[in-house]
Amino acid sequence: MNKHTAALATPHNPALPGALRGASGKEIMRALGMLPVLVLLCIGFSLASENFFSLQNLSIMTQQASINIVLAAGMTFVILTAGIDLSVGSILAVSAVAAMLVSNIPGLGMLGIAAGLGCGLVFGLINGVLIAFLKLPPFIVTLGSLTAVRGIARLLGNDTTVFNPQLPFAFIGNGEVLGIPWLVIIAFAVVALSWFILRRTVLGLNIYSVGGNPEAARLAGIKVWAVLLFVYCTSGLLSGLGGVMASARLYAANGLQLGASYELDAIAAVILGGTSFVGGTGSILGTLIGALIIAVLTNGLILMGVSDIWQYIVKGLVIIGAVALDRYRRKDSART
Amino acid sequence: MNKHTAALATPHNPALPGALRGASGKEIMRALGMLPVLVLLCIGFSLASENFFSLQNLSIMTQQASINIVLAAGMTFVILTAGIDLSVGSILAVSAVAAMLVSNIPGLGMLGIAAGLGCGLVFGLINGVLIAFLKLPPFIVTLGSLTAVRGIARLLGNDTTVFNPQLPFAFIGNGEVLGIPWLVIIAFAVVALSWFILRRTVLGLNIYSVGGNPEAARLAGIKVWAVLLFVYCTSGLLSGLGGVMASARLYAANGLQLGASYELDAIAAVILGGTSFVGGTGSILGTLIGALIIAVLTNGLILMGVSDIWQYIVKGLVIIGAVALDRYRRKDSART
Amino acid sequence: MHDSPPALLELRKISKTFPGVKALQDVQLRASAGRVHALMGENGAGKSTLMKVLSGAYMPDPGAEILIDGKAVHIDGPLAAKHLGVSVIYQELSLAPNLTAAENIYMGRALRRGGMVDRAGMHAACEATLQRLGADFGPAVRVAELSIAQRQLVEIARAVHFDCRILVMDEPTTPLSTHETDRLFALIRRLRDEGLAILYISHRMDEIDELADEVTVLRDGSYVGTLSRAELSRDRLVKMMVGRDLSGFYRKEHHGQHTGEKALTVRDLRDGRRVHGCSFEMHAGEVLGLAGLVGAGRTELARLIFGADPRTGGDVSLNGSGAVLDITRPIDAIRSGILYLTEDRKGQGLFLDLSVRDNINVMVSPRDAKAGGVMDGKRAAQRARDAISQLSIRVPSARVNVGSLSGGNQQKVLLARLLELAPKVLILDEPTRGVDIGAKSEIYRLIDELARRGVAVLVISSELAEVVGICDRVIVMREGHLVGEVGGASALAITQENIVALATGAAATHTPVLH
Amino acid sequence: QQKQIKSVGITLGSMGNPFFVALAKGAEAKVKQYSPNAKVNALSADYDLNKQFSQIDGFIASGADMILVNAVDAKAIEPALQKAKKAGIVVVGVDVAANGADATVQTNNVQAGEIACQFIVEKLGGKGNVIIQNGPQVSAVIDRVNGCKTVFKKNPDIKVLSDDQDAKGSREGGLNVMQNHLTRFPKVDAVFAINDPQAIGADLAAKQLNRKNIVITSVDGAPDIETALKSDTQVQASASQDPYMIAQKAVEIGHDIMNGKKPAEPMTLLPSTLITRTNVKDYKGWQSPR
Ligand SMILES: Nc1ncnc2c1ncn2[C@@H]1O[C@H](COP(=O)(O)OP(=O)(O)OP(=O)(O)O)[C@@H](O)[C@H]1O
Ligand SMILES: Nc1ncnc2c1ncn2[C@@H]1O[C@H](COP(=O)(O)OP(=O)(O)OP(=O)(O)O)[C@@H](O)[C@H]1O
Ligand SMILES: O[C@@H]1[C@H](O)[C@H](O)OC[C@H]1O
Ligand SMILES: [Mg+2]
Ligand SMILES: [Mg+2]
Repeated sequence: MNKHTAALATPHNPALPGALRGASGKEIMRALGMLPVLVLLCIGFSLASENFFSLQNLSIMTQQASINIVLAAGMTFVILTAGIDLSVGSILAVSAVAAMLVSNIPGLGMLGIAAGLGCGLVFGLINGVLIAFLKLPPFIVTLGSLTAVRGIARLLGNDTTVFNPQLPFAFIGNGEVLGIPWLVIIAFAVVALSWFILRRTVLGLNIYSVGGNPEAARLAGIKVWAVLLFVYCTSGLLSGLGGVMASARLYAANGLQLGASYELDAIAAVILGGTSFVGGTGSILGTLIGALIIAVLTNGLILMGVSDIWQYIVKGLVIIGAVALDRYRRKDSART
Repeated sequence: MNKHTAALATPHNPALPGALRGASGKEIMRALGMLPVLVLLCIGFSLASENFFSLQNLSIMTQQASINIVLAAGMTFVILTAGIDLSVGSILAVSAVAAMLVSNIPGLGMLGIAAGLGCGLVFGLINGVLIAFLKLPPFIVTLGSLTAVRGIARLLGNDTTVFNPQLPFAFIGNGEVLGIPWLVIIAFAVVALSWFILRRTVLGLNIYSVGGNPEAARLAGIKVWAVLLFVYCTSGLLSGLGGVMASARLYAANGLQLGASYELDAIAAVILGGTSFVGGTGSILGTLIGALIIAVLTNGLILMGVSDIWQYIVKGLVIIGAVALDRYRRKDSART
Repeated sequence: MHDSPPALLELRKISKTFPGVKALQDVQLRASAGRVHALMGENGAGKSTLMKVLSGAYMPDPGAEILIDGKAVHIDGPLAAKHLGVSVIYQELSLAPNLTAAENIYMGRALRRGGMVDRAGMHAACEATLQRLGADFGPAVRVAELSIAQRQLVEIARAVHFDCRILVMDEPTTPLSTHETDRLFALIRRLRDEGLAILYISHRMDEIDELADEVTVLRDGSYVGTLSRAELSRDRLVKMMVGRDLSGFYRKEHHGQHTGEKALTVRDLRDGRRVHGCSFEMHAGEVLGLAGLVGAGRTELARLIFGADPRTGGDVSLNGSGAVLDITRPIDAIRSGILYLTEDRKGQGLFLDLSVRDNINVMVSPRDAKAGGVMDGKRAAQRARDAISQLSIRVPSARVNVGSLSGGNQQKVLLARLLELAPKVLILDEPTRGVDIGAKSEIYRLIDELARRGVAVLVISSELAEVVGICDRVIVMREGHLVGEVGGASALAITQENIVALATGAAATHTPVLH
Repeated sequence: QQKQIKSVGITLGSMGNPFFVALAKGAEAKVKQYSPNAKVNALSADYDLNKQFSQIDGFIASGADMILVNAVDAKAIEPALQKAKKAGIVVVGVDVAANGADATVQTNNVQAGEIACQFIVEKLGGKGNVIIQNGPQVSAVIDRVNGCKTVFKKNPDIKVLSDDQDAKGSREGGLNVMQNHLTRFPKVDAVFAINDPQAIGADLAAKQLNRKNIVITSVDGAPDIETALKSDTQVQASASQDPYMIAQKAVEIGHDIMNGKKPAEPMTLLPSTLITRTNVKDYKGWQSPR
């Protein structure tokens, strides 16, 4: 019975390199699925503009991508459990304001970082509690906090721009280590850590289990509520980190504007990267590639001097084109 | 067998009025589920401000709600099939610009309405084709068009505000019939028509079927692609109508600003109204109530002179509170 | 119950109330080590609910007593049950399709090394268990890529991989064919002999005959009684479950009445993957069986005929007129009068959130519609009422959601939907899967009735007794090929042995049915 | 040998506002006058500081030699401008102040606010309920509101009902905020809107609610306010600006700085005149050729 099925299942194939074990074949396929698009975009832009591959531009581009990468990493956790977090932009704003306010306290300036992170964590926790314990739908909960937290951010900042030209942690937004901007280092560290949690720890396995079949996970004794709490806290914490990064970059934070509609870019990165809204499938590497595609696109178009208007149009079309390409490509390789 | 079940199942209760036939019991429960919240809000605000129940205020409130009701009606169709349409705001903008441009052609001014509607339909059709035939994920497709269509709207309007002080169809935005604003009449007509389609036609049944179980729908001989095409076209068309309404209200249209982030309010209305993201369950009446809750909340808070900031905070909390209440209330009545 | 050994497990005064439904009322049960204790009852009797109370998935109403080894225990969650040695294979498969077999087996208790998941360790450990169960796949395969039968094995592996003293199996054979069922039974006997207490739920009488040491019967959420093996008789069981006698279980009254008029001819149908050139024909008024092991490709063949999957070759014609039908989508088949009942009623058949009325009417509604596609509400209600009374569907009203019905009644709703269209050819894929004995007998009556009205009925079933009991002729599939025929004009009589021989390839008769 | 302009980046509050469109056009025309092959890239920051930072980063990367910035936040923009200057780019603020810019060209916004509100005081005879319809908190808007407030303060019988609602600088925002104000306040005699789109929105709201005799004034002198001043609306006056001129001046000063000629004053203030229903026919407007 079904011998052919068994034979076809790639993960069982001994020919696969050892490095790929653990991650299933299909998933890697998906994660790397968008890589060609990214490469294509890079080639295209470097032909169109000699500046594209300049060190300076690469550094600017990755810096600009970094905040979205961090938010999208958190979003990956959430979407893997079939949830969504619309509040990341607002949490980013409130955390940035908190970080700025604390940074202005003489002598305690560096605590601004902790304030930003803590603030993000708290709001993530609130989302998590509402979703995990009160079992409210994630979309509504985080839509509610998108709105409410935005108000809190303005309230906290007294509805003006809070700034600090002598920001003690300005290095995060502007400094470099061996020529690599701190923002980029942080973003990649977040990706690496997320990858580790998702692929190497029991918690990660539980996240995939809950996303794949929450009822089965519950019956297997997994504390589904704990997993949900964790993912929303993570998303909140990383939004807080995003807030610290944004404020460090700007030396300022504004509760009204900062982070507005960032959730869309973060979600787009996750979905472009092949993580499914249904939950249970996807990977953080895919998200990284998704976020880079968005960043390259934005940067490249500006670099080419494409007008704002055409940037919108091209960006929209490329997003659609990328998934279409991916769908087409996958059609003639694997089933589903 | 199951005698106890039979005795308890509400829909069998002969006391239910005949008017509710056709809709299943659970659905009505859900649709009306938020009605108490709406009533509560109204009572609260009328106690807090004597102006709340003035005719003038009711007219303002419903006018302000009207565009969101129209968009949310389209969104209901889409979400019933387990899809999503993020592009409604952008389509609204491009349609408004188109309507304005055509309205400026001497002698052909009234054709502006047709231009707006047609424009909306075309972009809805494009979304629909990508989703129904290329089988791309609705979130990404409409995220792409959210972006691209926004660019097209700006392009079309030459990136400025197109205006027409002598707008031939200005009555839509400003006129009244027997004291009822046209905007409100249109919104209610859209709701009534949507209700009829969803509850009384074969197409409506097919929409629920595709949303509930797409594979079963296909095997039952339903043209799933046609249903998907229809819902995205409807959403596009209604966004176009929204564009006509918005431009008639403003005597002007601006491709960049108009309709920005309207999708969130529309989605919130649908979800507050009890339609599920999973597809297949929900109702247009629920959506109407959801949209009214949002409108009452916004209007009431302004009326009470609550500051902008606190409006955000309260609005967010009420949205969460409403679903929490609903969840709690339903817990001890029916099984999920 | 006099000769039963001391109880390993005792349940007393178990009640469970869901909002609006009293699913269990003061139920009791005693199971012993080294015994198979069967649990029977009609759809919705409360069997699964009782087992979910035992497994910690549901909390019983206050007052319940659970004793293991005579000691009162408190089961407040799935984990607590596991620690007490209770393992459950649920009726609805509960696996995460995105994970590997090993990850599923270890779900909730993953092996760790140095704080990290030890995937290699889990795979190695599962390899042995899977082999012991005779699985033909490895631990690293993603469950999404396994067939239903293979997934079932993963579930079983999950239950037996860890120390367990009480093993609950809720309708485990539903997705299995005879061959696999036999293997499962061998396994169950082995586990029993190793000293496990096995609680076994099934609607199939022959399985109970074969396995059970004692049987507890539930009806409408209440305890009816327990029979020991010695007291077991089919009639007695049926009476306990249904509360009345069932006579004339299998029906073949239509038999021999068909005119020989050809209804459907299938020629060299293939999909390039799992169906390799199948040809056969059916006659009006004939009940034709399609047998084979799970994975033989029966469902795939049916879906090809119906246009649900793309074909790479072959054709289908109606009425023997020779005119080839152009079927590329289900709607084409439906228009020609060929209808298909899916084997996966929840996944591919029903709209669980829609009412019984809508589910019954969804396919005829375009035909009934008034101008402009407006539904004919009166007619729809009438159709639903008629179907409910003709098929004895037990529902409080046509307006309740199908999702709230028991399995057997759901199956009848699905059948009713197809019958509204007055089919010429009806393909029924596992029509009685998970259906209780009363409902089964009604479905058989219905098939018989259809055949008498001249419908050509193709029955795909893994329950051989059923195939033998109701079919005029049976064709058998193996690994994508039609390998033989029993009954009808064939030399072989319709017996379970003959069918199994063909299905497993034990018989060397590679006689193609038609070319 | 003069240094040639090769590439200019412009980042503006919102392209939704005709004011900025005129400003962009003026800049482009002037740049082309200096060097016809220069690239001009005008972007909308949508009043989002982070977006504006990214746009400036982008200009730096693409090798711009001049940036015109309409700062979303006068003070907070500084680090970004420092970065640009470090890259050797000349930065000129337009329409609003910008810390760190080499020079700024803007309307005298305090004065604009003053004359628009003085007009209200005169129309009302020094007595009545007024609303200040606020906008995005950029320096130009803050200045106007301050100018307006000083005038109202001098008249004790003028009662300011509200001054803290952000109508987002747009027609739609003006309409919504005005509708809300009119619902809340049964008697409103005048409205000062911080720019023309908001004023037109406010007028539409009054019309939709059938409220008469409200004096509406604003700042800009945009083409649509000209129409409004000539037709049956409640808009009575607008303090003019000249975006085209602002941009031309800014490019000119930027070009001078590139060539080592610093302006005497870093801040260039262009005066504003009040356009009313009586003098509108003589107003040259933004679109007249120059
Ligand atoms: N989660 C639930 N909420 C409400 N009612 C439920 C729930 N689960 C089961 N029921 C009801 O409890 C009764 C018993 O159901 P159960 O699933 O235990 O039946 P069963 O004997 O296993 O039937 P089958 O043979 O069809 O599997 C049924 O009436 C069912 O509708
Ligand atoms: N390529 C495949 N890989 C994995 N599983 C598959 C594949 N194709 C089909 N299956 C699944 O394997 C199961 C058995 O296959 P199939 O349906 O062909 O057998 P069958 O003879 O109809 O058996 P039954 O009807 O008893 O399940 C089906 O549930 C089907 O969904
Ligand atoms: O000066 C600008 C102008 O008035 C515009 O209309 O709004 C924004 C202001 O910065
Ligand atoms: Mg059961
Ligand atoms: Mg099958």
